[in-house]
Amino acid sequence: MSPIGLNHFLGLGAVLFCLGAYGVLTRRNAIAVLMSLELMFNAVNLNLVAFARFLPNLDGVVLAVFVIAVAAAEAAVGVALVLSIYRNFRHIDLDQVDTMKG
Amino acid sequence: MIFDPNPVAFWLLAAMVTGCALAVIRAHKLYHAGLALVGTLFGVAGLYGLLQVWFLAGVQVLVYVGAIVILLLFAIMLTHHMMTPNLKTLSTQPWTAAAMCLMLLAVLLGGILSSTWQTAPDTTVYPTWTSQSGFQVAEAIPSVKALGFRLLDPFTLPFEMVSVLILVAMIAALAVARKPPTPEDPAEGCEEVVP
Amino acid sequence: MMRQFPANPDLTVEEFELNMGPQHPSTHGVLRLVLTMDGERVVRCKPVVGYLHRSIEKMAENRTYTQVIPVTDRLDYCTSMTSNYVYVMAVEDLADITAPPRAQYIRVIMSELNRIASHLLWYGTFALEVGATTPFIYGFRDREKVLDLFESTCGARLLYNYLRIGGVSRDLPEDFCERMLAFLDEWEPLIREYEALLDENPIFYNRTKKVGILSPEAALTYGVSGPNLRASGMARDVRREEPYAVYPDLEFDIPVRTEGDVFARYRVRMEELRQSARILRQCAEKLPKGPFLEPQPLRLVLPEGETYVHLESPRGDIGCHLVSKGTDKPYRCKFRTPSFCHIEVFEHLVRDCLIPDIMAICASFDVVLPETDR
Amino acid sequence: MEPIFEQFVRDLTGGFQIPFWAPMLVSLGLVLAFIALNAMFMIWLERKICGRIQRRLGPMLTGPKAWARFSMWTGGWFQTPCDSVKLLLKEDIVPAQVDRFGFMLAPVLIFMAALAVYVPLPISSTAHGQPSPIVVAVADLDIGLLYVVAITTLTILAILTAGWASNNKYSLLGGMRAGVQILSYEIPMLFALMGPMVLAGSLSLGDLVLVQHAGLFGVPFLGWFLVPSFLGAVVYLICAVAETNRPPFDMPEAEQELVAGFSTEYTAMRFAMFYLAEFSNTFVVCMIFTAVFLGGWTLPGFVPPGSLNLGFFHLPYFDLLAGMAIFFAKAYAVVLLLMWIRWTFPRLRPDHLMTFGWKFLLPLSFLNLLICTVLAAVQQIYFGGNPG
Amino acid sequence: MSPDEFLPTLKTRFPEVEFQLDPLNPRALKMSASGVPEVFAWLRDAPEAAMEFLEFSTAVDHPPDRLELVYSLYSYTHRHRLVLKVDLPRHAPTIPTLAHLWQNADWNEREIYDLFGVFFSGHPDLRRLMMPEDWEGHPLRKDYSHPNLTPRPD
Repeated sequence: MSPIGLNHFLGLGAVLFCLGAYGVLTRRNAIAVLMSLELMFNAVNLNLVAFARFLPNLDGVVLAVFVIAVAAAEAAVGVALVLSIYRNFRHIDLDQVDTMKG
Repeated sequence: MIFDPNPVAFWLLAAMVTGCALAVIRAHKLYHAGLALVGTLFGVAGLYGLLQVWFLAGVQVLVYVGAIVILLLFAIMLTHHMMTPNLKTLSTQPWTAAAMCLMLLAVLLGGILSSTWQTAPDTTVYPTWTSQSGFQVAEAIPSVKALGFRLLDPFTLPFEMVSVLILVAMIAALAVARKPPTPEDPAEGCEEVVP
Repeated sequence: MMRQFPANPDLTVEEFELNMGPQHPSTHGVLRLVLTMDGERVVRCKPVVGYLHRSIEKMAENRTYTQVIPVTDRLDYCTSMTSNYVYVMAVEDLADITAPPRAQYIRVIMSELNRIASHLLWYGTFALEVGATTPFIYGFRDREKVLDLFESTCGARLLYNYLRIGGVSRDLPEDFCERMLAFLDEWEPLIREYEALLDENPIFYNRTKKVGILSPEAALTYGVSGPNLRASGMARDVRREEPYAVYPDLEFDIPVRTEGDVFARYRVRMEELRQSARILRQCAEKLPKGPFLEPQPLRLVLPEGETYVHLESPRGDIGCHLVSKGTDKPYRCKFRTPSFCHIEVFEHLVRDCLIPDIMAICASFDVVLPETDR
Repeated sequence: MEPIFEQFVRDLTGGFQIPFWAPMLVSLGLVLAFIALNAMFMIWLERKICGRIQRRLGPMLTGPKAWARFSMWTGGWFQTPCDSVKLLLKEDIVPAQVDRFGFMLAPVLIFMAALAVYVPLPISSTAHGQPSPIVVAVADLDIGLLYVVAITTLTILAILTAGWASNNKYSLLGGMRAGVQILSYEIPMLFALMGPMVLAGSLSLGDLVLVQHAGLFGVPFLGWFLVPSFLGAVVYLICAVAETNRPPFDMPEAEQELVAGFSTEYTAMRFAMFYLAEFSNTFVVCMIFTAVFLGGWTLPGFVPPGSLNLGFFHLPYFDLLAGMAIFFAKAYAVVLLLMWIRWTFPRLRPDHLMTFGWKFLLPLSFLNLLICTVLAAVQQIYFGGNPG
Repeated sequence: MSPDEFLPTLKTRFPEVEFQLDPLNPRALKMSASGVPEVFAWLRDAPEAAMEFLEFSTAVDHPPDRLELVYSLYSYTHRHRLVLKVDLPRHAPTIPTLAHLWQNADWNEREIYDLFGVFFSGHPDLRRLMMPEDWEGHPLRKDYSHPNLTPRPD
């Protein structure tokens, strides 16, 4: 098998990112959308780490740590929003959450 | 080189990542999507491991699997009646979305393939096994210590900002998810029985 | 494949229904609680009983007065002696029979020993409900010794069928008092040990203090009696209110706590153990010689009339309403059982509690299901 | 593992070059065997200790009768093997309306987590034929402690999945209780472990032990992190009990409340996996406590010789064996402590548990981290470098 | 206070209700059904009665036409007991509930409804208590028969 280079990682990242984007676009359930978002975060992180290792520069890893921290914050607020939506609408179907009233 | 396990590992992990990611976006039961997400995250953690960034792999598992996914699973449990089958989670325009995503993928892959990178030699990235010297660790493993110094030296401000961000997110999550106070206060202890 | 259950329209977003029992490790037999939960918090609780209904009252109408005694054993298997006693007392009241003094003392000894056995059983299971395993073994170990005493007296360890109309079925064994006193000497210091396991433990303290508070007013309107009533600050005890048998000759205190919470109910029972030991020692001292049974005809015919007698069982105020039409069988035999009233209280007490509190509260009332369902 | 293993094989066979995958397979087999045997022994011990505390004998009948006559500690040796055989031979029931995928995945996940967590645990060291001491572990990872904590999260996932997939309200409640409990106690636990991390300046468990052996401020008796990081040790121990769902923190499977919590619907082999994982995890936290706070396989001021020569008998690898003996003695001392706690305490209430964790343990672990940081700074300034 | 002491008080207070002493039970008073629940409310609240404790309530079946309800009240304050007995027609026994006076009456009345078929008007939750919900008949009635119920041989 041929050795694995930077492009392999970047390609995998691209695929993962597009899968995530597809999920965000097609899923109607709020939690499923959040999950797809996490996929996109991971794709980005994968690229960052691959760059950090192949173009020897540790900053990519540091950035990835920051991304994970931000993802955690995003997930917390996202889940809180989902719960709040569920409490008010009794479902979490994003297509039907179209009023501006809480 | 007698046998190089690195490509095998990469392709296996890549298959795991994409397969699980597909399951995440197509699964009918949300909980299964959550479990598939765990698979993806472990796959990505494995890739970090392959790149010898073990610290990040650990953080990935700790934060993503241990906190974020658990949080999402909790949300699933709280918002769905147990075992609701055949969740309607797909929107009405999957083909448009698929076309858009494929186009995006084409653009990205095109960009990746057309670029040339000044990459370091593979021996600095992966561990190797050779017939002459057996197991060789990667030449430049980013140590936890180096990463720590990096966080504290040029990235001090972002580091602190992230901690503020997390604090704000925590408070915001609490404020949003809290139950609105009900008009009648829950009774404390014994309430008087009026016969 | 999978059935979708229609959602209960009465429930709000967060609520769901949980069926606790009739098969559940901690509902002591077959109590069923239909709980409406909001997460771990109980919104509503509906106790459902009747899974152990054996129609004891109907059976009693079909038997002669003597034949009913073994049936009363099955009223409350933890304290068969007192169930025997209350029925025998009702018959004696109606037939105007007085048991000889020795029988009276033996009956009191048996009731108090049975109170100890029952409270020890309660101590073990109650501790188990709050998650402590060791007290369970302690309680059961010492209960065995009481059961040994019963076995030497009447041959049975659980369902004694010992009391008879006009006395008891057989005299105490020769060395009974010595063995009983030896047991008391050995066992009384152990009460301290039971308390040490739970009282001084902050976890236990947190779980029982201010949990399941029953106010005296609520206790009365629900017909709560016995240690549970005394834990709510009312020093009511049938042995004091309407003394029966030889209780007027005996010295004992009525332990009372004012808090009315789970901890108070626990403390009252622990104190009652000591008081029972005190009563037993006095009985051993005063036990008169003489006949133990005033023999009655096998087919006893009671004059027409009706009566209600009650006494203090370990669980509370147990009573028997007996109606006779001048035949050899009871016309109606109604048992007023304490657990029947205590279970009804759950509905009121368990509201707004957490699941673990349900266990602590239910266990603290010491309900016995056969007594409830009869 | 690899260097010692290679060394060992070379010693035995006279220079045989082992393939690269051999150490992994061997360590996998060793860890599996260890988990099974150790859990069996621990279950037997638990029942004996429980019996002792409750003034009874515990299992006495299965096993050689002659031994049982001698004392309570020699009876009932075959009890747990018999129990395991029973569990394995029982009918494996998958209830009709469960989610099959999740139901089958959960025990595998929890067992995988229990297995994987052994990787960085160091049990001894040896200098046999090596220039400097080599730590005996499956792999003394650079991120040992982080790895251990990260793997623990798989346990939450498994329990949550078991609770959800069982399609039973008691299971679901048990699973959610477990999730909340482990998640909340992971935070003070991590902070409690950070004290020793700061003191040692490393995440590797092997390094932590070596640093403790060297001592703090040059005083070997101060070396065990139990001393400078006492608060951390207490917090860690409490959190560890909570993480392994042992009484008094066994709310997720509280029999009197939730029947058996997340494992209500499980039988036979799958139940055995939960059970085995629970005991394995208990021992793992004791091992971590030993390595992080009790100086691992070392004793202050004691360095075992590399080999023991008794004249008639030459024992190579003596330092390795002595280290292991010391390590397991310490770990079992902690196990006994946990058992003592288990059989004397009532169970906490979930809300008390949360309050205790967030309002008491977490500030305490912060304080511990502060103390350790100050001590580490003093060490750095006045004694130069990290201890060790 | 004993029943014969209660009798004049009750008679003057509730002239429209019939009271009489029970020859069979010295602690009991017989009264007509029209006095439920007012008499009970008075007995509970009046300071001289203060019957805060409903010990039990039950029924006795007297075929062919009479069904007797028995209420046993006790006062911890005065340490006296009063048993009140109410006769009902056996074919259609209906009586107002006491569940609003004593919580205890709730289940007692459900049990009587279950086993004797007495209908308590105004009861909050009148369901069978002991027997299964779909049970037919009222087992404690004297003429109740069931295939599994055989008379005990003498």
